[in-house]
Amino acid sequence: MSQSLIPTICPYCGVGCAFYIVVENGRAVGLEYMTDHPVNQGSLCSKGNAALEILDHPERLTHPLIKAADRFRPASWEEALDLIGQRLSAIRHAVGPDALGFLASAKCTNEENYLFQKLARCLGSNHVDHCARLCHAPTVVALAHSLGSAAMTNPIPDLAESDCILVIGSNWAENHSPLARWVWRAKDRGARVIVVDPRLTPTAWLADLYLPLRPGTDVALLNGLMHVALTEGLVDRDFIARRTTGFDALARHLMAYPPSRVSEITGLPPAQIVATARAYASASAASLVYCMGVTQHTTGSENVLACADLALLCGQIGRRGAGLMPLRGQNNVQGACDMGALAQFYPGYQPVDAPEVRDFFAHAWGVAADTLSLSPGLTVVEMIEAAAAGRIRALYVMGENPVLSDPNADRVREALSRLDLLVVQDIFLTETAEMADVVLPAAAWAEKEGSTTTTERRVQWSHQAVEPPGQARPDTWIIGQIARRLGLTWGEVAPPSVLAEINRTVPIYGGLVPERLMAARGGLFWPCPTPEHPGTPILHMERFATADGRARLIPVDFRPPAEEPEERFPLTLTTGRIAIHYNAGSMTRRSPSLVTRAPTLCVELNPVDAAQWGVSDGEWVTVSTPRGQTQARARITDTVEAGVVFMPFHFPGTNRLTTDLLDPQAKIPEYKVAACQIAVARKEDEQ
Amino acid sequence: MKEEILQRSIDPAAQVMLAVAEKEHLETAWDRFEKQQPQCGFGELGVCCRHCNMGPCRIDPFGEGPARGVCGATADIMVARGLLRMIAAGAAAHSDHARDVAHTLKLTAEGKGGGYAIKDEAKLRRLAEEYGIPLDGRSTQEIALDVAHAALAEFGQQEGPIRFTRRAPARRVDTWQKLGIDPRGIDREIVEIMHRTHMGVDNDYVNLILHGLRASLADGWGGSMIATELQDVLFGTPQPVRSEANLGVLKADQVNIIVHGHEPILSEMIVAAAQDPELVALAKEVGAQGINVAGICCTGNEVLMRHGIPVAGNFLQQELAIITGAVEAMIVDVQCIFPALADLSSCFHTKFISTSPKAKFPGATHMEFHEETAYDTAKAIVRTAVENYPRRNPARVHIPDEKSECMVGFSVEAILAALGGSLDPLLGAIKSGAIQGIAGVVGCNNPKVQHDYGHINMVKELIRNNILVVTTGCNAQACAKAGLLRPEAAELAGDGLKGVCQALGVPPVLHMGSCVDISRILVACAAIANTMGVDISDLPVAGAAPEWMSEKAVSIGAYVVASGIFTVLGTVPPVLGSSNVTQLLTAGAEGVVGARFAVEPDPFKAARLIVDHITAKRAALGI
Amino acid sequence: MKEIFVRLDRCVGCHSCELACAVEHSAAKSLFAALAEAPVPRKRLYVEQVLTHKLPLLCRHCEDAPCVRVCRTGAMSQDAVSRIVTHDPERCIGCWMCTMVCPYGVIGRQLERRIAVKCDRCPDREEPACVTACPTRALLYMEEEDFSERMRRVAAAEVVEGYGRAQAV
Amino acid sequence: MTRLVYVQMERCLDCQACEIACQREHQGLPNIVVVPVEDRFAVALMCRHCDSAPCVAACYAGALAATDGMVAFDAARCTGCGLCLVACPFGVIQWTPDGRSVHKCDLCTDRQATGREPVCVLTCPAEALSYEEYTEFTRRVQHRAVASVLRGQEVKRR
Repeated sequence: MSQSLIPTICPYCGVGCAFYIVVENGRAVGLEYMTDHPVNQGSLCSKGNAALEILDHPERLTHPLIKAADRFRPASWEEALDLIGQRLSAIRHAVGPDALGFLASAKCTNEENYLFQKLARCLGSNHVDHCARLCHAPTVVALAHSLGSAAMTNPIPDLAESDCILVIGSNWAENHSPLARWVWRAKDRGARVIVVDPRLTPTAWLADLYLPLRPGTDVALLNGLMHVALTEGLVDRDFIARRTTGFDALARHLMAYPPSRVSEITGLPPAQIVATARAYASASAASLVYCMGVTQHTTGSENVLACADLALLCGQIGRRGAGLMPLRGQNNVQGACDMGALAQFYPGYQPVDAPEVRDFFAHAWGVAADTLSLSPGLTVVEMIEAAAAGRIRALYVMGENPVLSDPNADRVREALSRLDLLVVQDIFLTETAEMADVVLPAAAWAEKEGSTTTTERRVQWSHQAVEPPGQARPDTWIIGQIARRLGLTWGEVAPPSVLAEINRTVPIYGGLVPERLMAARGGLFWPCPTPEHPGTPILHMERFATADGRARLIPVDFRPPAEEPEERFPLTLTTGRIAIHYNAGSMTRRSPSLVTRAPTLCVELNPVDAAQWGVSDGEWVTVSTPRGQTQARARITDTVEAGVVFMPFHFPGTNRLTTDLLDPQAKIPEYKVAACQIAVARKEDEQ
Repeated sequence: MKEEILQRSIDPAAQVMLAVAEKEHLETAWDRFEKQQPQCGFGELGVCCRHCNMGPCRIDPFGEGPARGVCGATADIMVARGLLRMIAAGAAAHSDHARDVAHTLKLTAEGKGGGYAIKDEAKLRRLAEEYGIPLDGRSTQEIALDVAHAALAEFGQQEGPIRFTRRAPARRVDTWQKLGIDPRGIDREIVEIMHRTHMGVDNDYVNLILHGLRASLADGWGGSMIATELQDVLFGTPQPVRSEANLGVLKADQVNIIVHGHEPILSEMIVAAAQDPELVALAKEVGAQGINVAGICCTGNEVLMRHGIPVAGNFLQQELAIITGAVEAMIVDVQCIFPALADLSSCFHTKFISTSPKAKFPGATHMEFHEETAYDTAKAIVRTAVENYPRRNPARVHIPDEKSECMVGFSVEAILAALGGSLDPLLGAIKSGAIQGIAGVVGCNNPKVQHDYGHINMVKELIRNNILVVTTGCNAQACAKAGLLRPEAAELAGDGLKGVCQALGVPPVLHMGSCVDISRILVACAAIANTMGVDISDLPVAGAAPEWMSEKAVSIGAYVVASGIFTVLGTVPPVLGSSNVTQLLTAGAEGVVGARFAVEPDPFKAARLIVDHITAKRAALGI
Repeated sequence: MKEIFVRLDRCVGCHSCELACAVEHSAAKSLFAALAEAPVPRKRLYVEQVLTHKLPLLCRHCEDAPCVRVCRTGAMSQDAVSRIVTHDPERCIGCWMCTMVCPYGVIGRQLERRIAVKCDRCPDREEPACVTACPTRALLYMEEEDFSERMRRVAAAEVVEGYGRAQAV
Repeated sequence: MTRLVYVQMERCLDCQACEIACQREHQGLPNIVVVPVEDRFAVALMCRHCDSAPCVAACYAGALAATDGMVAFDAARCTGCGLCLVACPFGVIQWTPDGRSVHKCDLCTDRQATGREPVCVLTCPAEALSYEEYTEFTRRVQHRAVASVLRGQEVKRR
């Protein structure tokens, strides 16, 4: 019985932890830690430890399913693929390419996403988007505007070099756990950690200073911090002069945000605002870590701009230990964005509405230029709306679960039900797949190979360890088969050859050639334009990625959240993740060791609110918003302020409550703020 | 006055002066010793190494911390290397002293010695014979020159043997040769210690310790013995003479000059110059009744032994002498001189005069002394002292009354003479049991031990047990002050020893000289062993250093043990950090060189160890 | 109540306090004799160095001490009057909880067993052995008020000096 | 000297990775438990392998034995009496699901045989757990203490 250790990259979050799968007789029999990996150094969070539980899971999809009379029947690949080919062609010819929608996946590899968007675009549709829209679209929009490049500027281990770590709207202790070691190492050296979050999360446990701001008031706080830094002379005048434009306008603008006013808006004592500003601005190297607490707002783009302004104003960017660090969620959300699985971008963030870009890709893909659309496509939420309105007639979903992950879930269900064709390609029969006309069984991460890009722009190769179950197939194969049936002649679509094409069409990936990437333990950082280039761990060291090399300081004003508590919905609902589960939960809710630790949806509420609504701990309650209602178990805790309730979004239900109001620039919904009410559930409502 | 001040010494004169020092806030070695408390345990245990600049390295003696230095040196290596460097320094001190004596003999033979003469021609001839230098028809000068050259050659010599090592019994020499520790040249062995203890050379503690013994033998049977023998040639072989000891020898109405240090080359001339009529007249002129020279430390022993010049005290009394306020000049040469004397003498009118180009002291008046102009320089120094007399402040003069009579000067030759020219009476007394054995009690003072307490009590205990004590150095001066060097002290001895002493009219404690003169003890032991046809290690003899402090004492201890003599130390050498080295020195050595060290701070218990040892040796000899 | 204060700028890293501590906690209370004892006497304070700074770390006898709080067997206890935290080896089961919560890492172990050993402030001495042993007087054993007063005097002197300099300018 | 799993309690962020890793390594039975306290703190508890272990004293069947610096459990000898559960001061000896025997931390003995560390230590993202000698652990704590004291001192000097 020979065992082999196959290196792999964790399929969960964007940290990109590596480990080994112990393979015996073609089966994954165990997990071993990779202690020499530069980021996780062997460590894994709870989910990573349970990752193998989904490989041999009994609920895995093992053959294509076709729905007939509201029931699925197994089908052969030929039948399913032919059906999809025919239906897509028919809709395309009948209604036009704009009737086709494509949801790519941040869980899939770079090669898969590249092929997927290539399929959409070659069919003439730019309606290709994915869940990045729901997490870091504001980062993509705002940082591209401000810094010229929308990604985390420094590697995660750089945190250990910081003297001050300002965390805004990130609960990395639960969601990106391996950061903990790097933050602790900084703390061991004496760094100050400041955590800004309406909830006292485990991340806040290690904070030297914890700022429980009111949900949705981030811009006010950030402006206030800049105000203090500016008035106390803590800004980096030299950096501002050499590396930025727009200082004067920003400085004038900031005068409107003295700590006293910011205190009123945020509910934070002025002294905390001043202390935070001083600690961040005067540190010899400070990092600003943010996540969806910043982005998932109708003001998400403004929040991100304010973060960038603060970092620029204090010169805390472009050095070791000084970085702007948006933590990406999914294991390949960065890569899916890089690969152009975004409505407005071709691979490498090249705009779809630029004719020369269109021509380049038409040439590269061997299609006529006028096949490719010049108008930016619809984003995730917009596609759902378009489906509801009948403008999108067919939706091809690869590894996403919009029924759970998109806001206002009841409307999503309704919209999907109106489609002429819903194709879902996944590893489990998700809530979305259940609504599909055709379900295609995909290979899980360890059953295929390909590259993924971590939150820190680290591109890593993941090797195939085992064969997919039953007739499940790698996504590249499936996409290639569909493309063939739609008349596209792509030739071989194996991951290495797709990566080779990416090398040619995506400049920042130019040097990440397959042989090099497969051999590079710990991967390589993009931009990496040539095979000789060492990669770029830290961005913006000499110049920013803007045309003139300078960063833009852009003033932003505080706007209150779109939905504020009112009489009928007196509480503020905010959502997020917990340590045990991952996003829509299609994997973690099927992982026995995880789901037994957190089997049901909970709602956290403050004892004051619990008393007011007569809720006791562990009791089932109904949470409702203007959009819908759901049941959850009450968890009474003072880690949320009175007036705020928190729900994780891993279970069906939560996103029935959230609002689909969007940030106008980034089109991200405001998951983090909704007005709600709670009531003890009536017996008959209990689940 | 604080009781603890009195506890510093058992010497009443010292106690008086300590009281004065306390009253006048004058700092002494005891005060500084207190300020050093607690002393570094790593140093005490010998587990601190500064031999290279990767360090300093220390080993945690309790095993919790580091067990090795940066280079990997263990406690065994550190302790052995440290001990060897102490031996090197001690052997170097004695031998460099000897080199100067040989050089003086050479200058004298060449007629360049400014005032020196050959006082013991018979000894010169005996030495010349030993060196194989022809005597027939040659002048004293010619012979002296050859002897001087032969002696000087032994320092830089690369191949052995060192001549006087062959005075040892053949079995002893055989042992040394078998162990590979028969010394080859005096300087060579010292240099080799420095080499071997350099970082990364010899790291086998046994190999290191063996070489330490070799270097120490080059001292005891080389450097020290050459110094003793040639000093006898130049200044006369000591013969019994009576004198006085302790601070009471200073005179209130005379110019008091103290000679302090270790070499007789200077002090001989000072003694002569002090009798120069011109200077005596000058003394009278300045209002003094005369010029009084007294000694401290071994230079004091040298002039005491040869001229009966009184001794003002031992090592720890050097500061107390100045505090009497009655010392016009403290004249020093080399070794055991406190640099503190400069500051202290500046509190008085006392001139602190350094003389050796090798030993300068900040704050001292330096009047450099060279053999070629010895007498003239000595006169100038004495003149300085005399001229200083009027500056004495009589109100600050506190000369204790205490002084004791003593009979000193028991060179081997003198002892033989006292025995009627043969060792037989002594051997007879030993065989009969009247004298149980012989103990050489030597060494320094050390403020870790109550001043003279270790010396006096051990010696008294030994003679009470019928063990004849031979003494040198600071122990000899302690015994002198305590009256143990008087023939009448025989009363304190056991009946057997008392009888022998009374029959011969000698004290039970025989003063054999300065610390280089421990070589006389070696010669005596060798002679006894040869007479009895046994090895030195078979003899009922022992060594002791109850209050030792200097590196010279480490070298002495090493050569005494390497010569086969059981030795008891009264203060703990810095070796306990290595149980292996400790074990080797206190037990293992017995099987190698036939003798070992013991450490026992309590003089009574230490004396018991010696008595037991001697009893055992007697039993082994069947006597 | 007297406390052991550390003057942070004074430690030269000689480890004398450590040796003195081990010796004080030996049966013989003498360095030379202690070496041969079994169990080997253990020190209870630790000279550590970070960058160029050397510092003796010893039990601060914290009020509401974490080590006492976590001890499940009552081996670790704080005297109600003196506030000294002491450890009873008879009750110690060697679970190391105290070690893991001590903010200073100064709960040691007896080598032969997994039993904690810690500073007991030298109950047999007027002044703790480490304080006596320190050649640079980096360790001081005094009343808190006295130490503070001492610090105040230094601070006052600095203020006066600074004022003088300001006047000179 | 033997190594032991040390826990720096302030570092634990309640991610439960150690529980799941341990569970996977021990056929579904986790021997380490992360206990959250007041939603502000969490403590990873596992067998402390006590020197004078109460469980060993309580076990009349000889199933628990203190050897080589650890408390080893021999399931074959266990009678399932449960006295060790009662004796354990930390509640880290647990019933097996069938209630017939107990399970407890074995310091991943099988892994150690091939030179691999216990899984809880390897997996902990926050480096709250470490498997090391006593002196290594305290030395690190001491170094951090010195560093923090010196930082205070430097602030004072500034």
